[in-house]
Amino acid sequence: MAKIDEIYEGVCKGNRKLVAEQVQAYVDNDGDVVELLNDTMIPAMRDIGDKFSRNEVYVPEMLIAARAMQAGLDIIEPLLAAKGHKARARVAVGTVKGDLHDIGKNLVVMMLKGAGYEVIDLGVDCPVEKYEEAVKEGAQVLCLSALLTTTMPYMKEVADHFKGRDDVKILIGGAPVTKEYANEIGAHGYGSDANDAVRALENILNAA
Amino acid sequence: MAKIDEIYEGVCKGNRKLVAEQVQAYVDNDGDVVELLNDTMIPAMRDIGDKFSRNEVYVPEMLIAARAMQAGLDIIEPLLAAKGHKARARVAVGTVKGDLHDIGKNLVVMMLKGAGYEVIDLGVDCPVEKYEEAVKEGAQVLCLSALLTTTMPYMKEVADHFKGRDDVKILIGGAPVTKEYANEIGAHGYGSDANDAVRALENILNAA
Amino acid sequence: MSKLAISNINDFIYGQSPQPVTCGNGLVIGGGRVVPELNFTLPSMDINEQTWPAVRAEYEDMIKSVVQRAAELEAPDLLVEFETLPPMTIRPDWGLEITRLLADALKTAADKHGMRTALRCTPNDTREFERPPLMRQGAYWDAMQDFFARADEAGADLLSIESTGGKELCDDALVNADLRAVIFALGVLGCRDMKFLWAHMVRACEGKRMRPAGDTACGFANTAMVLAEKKMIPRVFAAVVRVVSVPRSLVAFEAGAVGPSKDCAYEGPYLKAIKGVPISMEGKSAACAHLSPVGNISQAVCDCWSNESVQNVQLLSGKAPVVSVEQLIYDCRLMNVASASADEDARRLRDWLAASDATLDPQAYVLCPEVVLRIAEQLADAATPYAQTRRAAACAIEEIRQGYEDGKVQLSEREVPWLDIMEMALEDVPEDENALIEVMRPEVNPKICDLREYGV
Amino acid sequence: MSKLAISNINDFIYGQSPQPVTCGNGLVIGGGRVVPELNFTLPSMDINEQTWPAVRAEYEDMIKSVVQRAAELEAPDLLVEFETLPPMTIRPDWGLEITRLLADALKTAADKHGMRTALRCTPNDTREFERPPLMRQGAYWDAMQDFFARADEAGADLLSIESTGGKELCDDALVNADLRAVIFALGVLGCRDMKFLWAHMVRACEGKRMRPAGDTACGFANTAMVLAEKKMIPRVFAAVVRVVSVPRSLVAFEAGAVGPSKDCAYEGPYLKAIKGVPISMEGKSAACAHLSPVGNISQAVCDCWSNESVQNVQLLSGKAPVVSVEQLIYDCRLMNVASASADEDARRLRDWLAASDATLDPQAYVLCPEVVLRIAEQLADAATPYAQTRRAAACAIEEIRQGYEDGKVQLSEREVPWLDIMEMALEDVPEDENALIEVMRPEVNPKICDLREYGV
Ligand SMILES: [Zn+2]
Ligand SMILES: [Zn+2]
Ligand SMILES: [Zn+2]
Repeated sequence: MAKIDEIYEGVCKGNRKLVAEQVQAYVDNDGDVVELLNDTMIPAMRDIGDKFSRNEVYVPEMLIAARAMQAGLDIIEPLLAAKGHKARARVAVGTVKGDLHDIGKNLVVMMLKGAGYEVIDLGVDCPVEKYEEAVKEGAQVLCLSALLTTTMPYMKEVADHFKGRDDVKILIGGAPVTKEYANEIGAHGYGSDANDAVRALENILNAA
Repeated sequence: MAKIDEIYEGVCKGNRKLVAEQVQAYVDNDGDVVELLNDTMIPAMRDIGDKFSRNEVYVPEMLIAARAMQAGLDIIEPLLAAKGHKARARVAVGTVKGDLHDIGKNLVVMMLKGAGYEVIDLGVDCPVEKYEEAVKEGAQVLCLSALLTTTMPYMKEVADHFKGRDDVKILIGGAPVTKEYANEIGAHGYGSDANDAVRALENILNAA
Repeated sequence: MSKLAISNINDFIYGQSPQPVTCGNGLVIGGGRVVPELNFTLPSMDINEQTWPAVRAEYEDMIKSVVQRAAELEAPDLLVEFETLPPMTIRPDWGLEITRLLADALKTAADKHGMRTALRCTPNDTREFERPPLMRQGAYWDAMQDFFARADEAGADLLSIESTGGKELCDDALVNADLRAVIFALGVLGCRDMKFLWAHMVRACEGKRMRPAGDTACGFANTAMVLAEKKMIPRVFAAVVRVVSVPRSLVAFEAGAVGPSKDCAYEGPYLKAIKGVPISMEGKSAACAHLSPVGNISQAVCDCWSNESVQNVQLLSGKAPVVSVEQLIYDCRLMNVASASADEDARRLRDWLAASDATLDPQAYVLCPEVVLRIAEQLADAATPYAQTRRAAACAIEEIRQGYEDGKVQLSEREVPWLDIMEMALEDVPEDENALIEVMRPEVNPKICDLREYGV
Repeated sequence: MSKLAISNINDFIYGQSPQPVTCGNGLVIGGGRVVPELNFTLPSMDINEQTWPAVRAEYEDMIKSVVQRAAELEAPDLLVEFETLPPMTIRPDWGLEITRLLADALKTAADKHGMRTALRCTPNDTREFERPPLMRQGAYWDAMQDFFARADEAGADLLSIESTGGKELCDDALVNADLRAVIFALGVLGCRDMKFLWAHMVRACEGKRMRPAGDTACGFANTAMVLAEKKMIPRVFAAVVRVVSVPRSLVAFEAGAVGPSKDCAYEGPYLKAIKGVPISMEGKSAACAHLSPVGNISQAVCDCWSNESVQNVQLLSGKAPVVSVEQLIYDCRLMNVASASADEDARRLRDWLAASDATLDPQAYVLCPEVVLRIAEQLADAATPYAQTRRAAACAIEEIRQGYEDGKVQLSEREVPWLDIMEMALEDVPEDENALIEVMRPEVNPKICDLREYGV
């Protein structure tokens, strides 16, 4: 018999082995994988994300949790697909052209995956064409990251490119980026850190 | 017999009494007042202005010179008018709306008068209407001054108001104002200090 | 016996004043530790009904980020100054709304981080917004009084102002380097207006939590300093104007102000020596607001250490107010570590700060602790603010001349003759205040200045 | 006998180094006086053919206004750093054109004002602009070499770089707080690339006026510091990374660099102790560029004092580079006044600067002069850069633990367990460098990092 509580705890504590074992047991027991995902695994990641926002855990701990979560996802994903379950949304994440910083971008990718989104990782140094491709692949929201004041203006170019297209929302973040800048360039959301990006994304999708 | 050299020196040294005496002697002797103005008095003021720009004299010394110059002008102005002599140009100077600083503005007025211009002093806290009035009174160039970053944007409003009107040129200056800002708002000139304003005005008029 | 509150150079130290002020959430000023005083202001933006939510949001952002950084750096003390912008003084509801917002945030910070915090509230002296200014009547003055009356309720812990009585004549006096006119503006008009204004401000604090803090001769002596930095007037002239401004700023304390004086009042050391009140000063860490020749020496005997003011603009590291608070906190750490080591060490650091600047500029030289004490002694002895003002000019000229002769302060060649020029000008300033008034009266343009507004 | 260049704490003082560097127009670094080092950069703007005249104009404006302010403040010394922007390294003609412009302006300043000036030129390490980076070949590296070769002719007095070898693995190692991976990135890859790169840079200076100055572990240890400031990783981890970066930065000096090290190399005090080279540091006066927990202690043994970098944006008082130069000059005045008074006084000020920050943060604590000397002694004894790196981690953990137990540095509750976590991680780092390489090799993603580019 699988222990739901142990899966939750296992994700929070980043116990990969435990999560894999218990998820397997749950699946073997014909448990509802959609329920497991939505009611246990995603809340566990949200829990750890909130702890990070409250300065109770560090990023490495969050990363370990994400890897434990992934170990569970690897098991249930084929079953979810078979059941026709869809991710909450498909989003693309990339650092903008001229900027090679990926620390922040990688964290956002990880947190969004942990929150149940399907994430396309566009990498760094992304020109507008790369974001356009992602949209063609079904991305509903584009998450733009920049660490340099010199590359930040490129966010505006991307935002301008997609202006007036209702099917594409823009979410931006990064050290020099501010909420005001997001408003100024007409982005639909702003995330002050990786966990905040999840919240901002939810707001965008709820508003849509 | 009037001594031209003494008039020049008298202006530079700010010797009001000497200038008045010698100018009167010159006039009594049927000297050419246009020549006196253009070849002696204005060059003397330019000399003192340049000395200020080279940090060789202080503003108080420049002000004393201007008052000495004025003592001479008081004598020759009626004669100049009778001869149909016209000032080099008519210009208006004012600190923009919301800004009550007049130190810089007063210096500009003084230097422009000393350089032979007819100056309309609009005072401080000038709305666009006041500049418009000055134009109706024949001002060809409007000199805008601002000391506050908060009032500087009003310069753009004035510049925008007169945009496309070939008969009006805008010259700006003041502590927070930069050459780049002048370019940005489409002003025709920028003066970094009171003496530089004279140079900038000459450039504008020569270009016109 | 000396009439000074501090007459021994050994007792003239930063962070310590004979009359410490306790305010806000347990913050003690002048009680042993130098306190960072942060001031911030809006980036370039309009203030009107439409933009008001954005204005509020800027202040919320500023106080939040500043408090957070101060907490991260474990600053034990934080004084925040809210200098209103004119629309917020003309319409007190606006200024007081921001006051409340900031006071609440500082209270929360005190509760959450154990930080000792306080809010200085500095409405503008909007009376100068018309010519001639109405100093004792009219809509501007009414709104100011309304602001004073309600500031305590809105959460202000200290009430200050940069008052402007006499400034309408002083600007011209400065560019003309006309010492007599400066003395008239500061020693006659300025002192009278201070007496009038501060009586009202002290009364507004009576029976309340809010304390009447202090004023500054910013519009006078700092204007002179800026003009000297731009090489428009001699540095020796600006140095003399600084000392000449002391009696005017003292009037607030005669009227009941308790300190700390305003940060931009570089005349502060004189106020501290004479009245024993704590003072706020600014220098190198206020370079964002104005350059100065007194970046270190201004620190020598400060009780609060301020950045003067900074707009909420983005720098490479973060918003400018956060940058300022970090710099102030580090400056204060150094001073407080030295004084915690020993009073002797505080004096050492004080003397190095003073020696850093004193020889290079007469404006720095007149802030030397020992020069301050010598001149202050003379001022404390004068019978009236006017007599003090006149004496301040004489003492300053004399001290600078002596310092120059002794090689303690350098003067450029073209500065030196101005000592004689000022001395001669001073000979034309009568001992009798009324005599000066009658000399000046016909020279005053009634469109610029209405002497009746000063009771003259 | 100690292998350190400075082994006695009494000789470990700001402004003085055993191997002073004379450069540029008579500027001496480490010869007794701390020198302000100013860095400035463009406001947000594109760099291309069209904007090039505007780019030039910005640099002309910056150098002119900075030199003017330094002259007004009678600064005896001024070091300017020109850190190129990537387009100016990729196209060396551009970067060298600005180098010439700045060098000429500094020469003029020296002639006109008798100021001792020099120009540090810091091209970017553009090799990191692709993944995996090509460290020893390709267009980026070719352009860098071209830049090095022509920088002297263009007027550069000092050649520096913020090199990035190993950074492509270190970023991930940092966010995972993976000490073993950090040691691999810095101690194996970083050290090897430094040896390769600095051989080229030293050769580019041979027989020329230009001196090879130094490097910085900015991309590693400062990234860790920023992550710790954002509370993303533990401060104790960032503190250990700082010390772990020392052997890597030392390699430049083994290869012939003479100093001053780069301003953002907070590992500088270690470099100074071990090799006796002068160092540049930055702290509170670089808050415009980044916040830090080492605002004062970074000053303690500096030879140049820098603002890191500031954009040419307008502040209330003037352009930001002018504000920075003013702050640096005042900071330097204070240090130099104290040391001119007596070596004993320089040590006093040094100790107050250190005591200001040391107890509050482990990253500050590992910069304490006495801690630096203790750890440096251990490092100087190790046989290879790798052995030094491994030992650096062990020493740093041990020193922080001891300091914490002795109450010399405070750690928050959630920091403490990380000392054990790091110690355990270190047990998995083999003594033999090749053993670590073989452990790490399968974990390296060849799309991110090509080990052959490091000769591994
Ligand atoms: Zn002020
Ligand atoms: Zn760096
Ligand atoms: Zn740098």
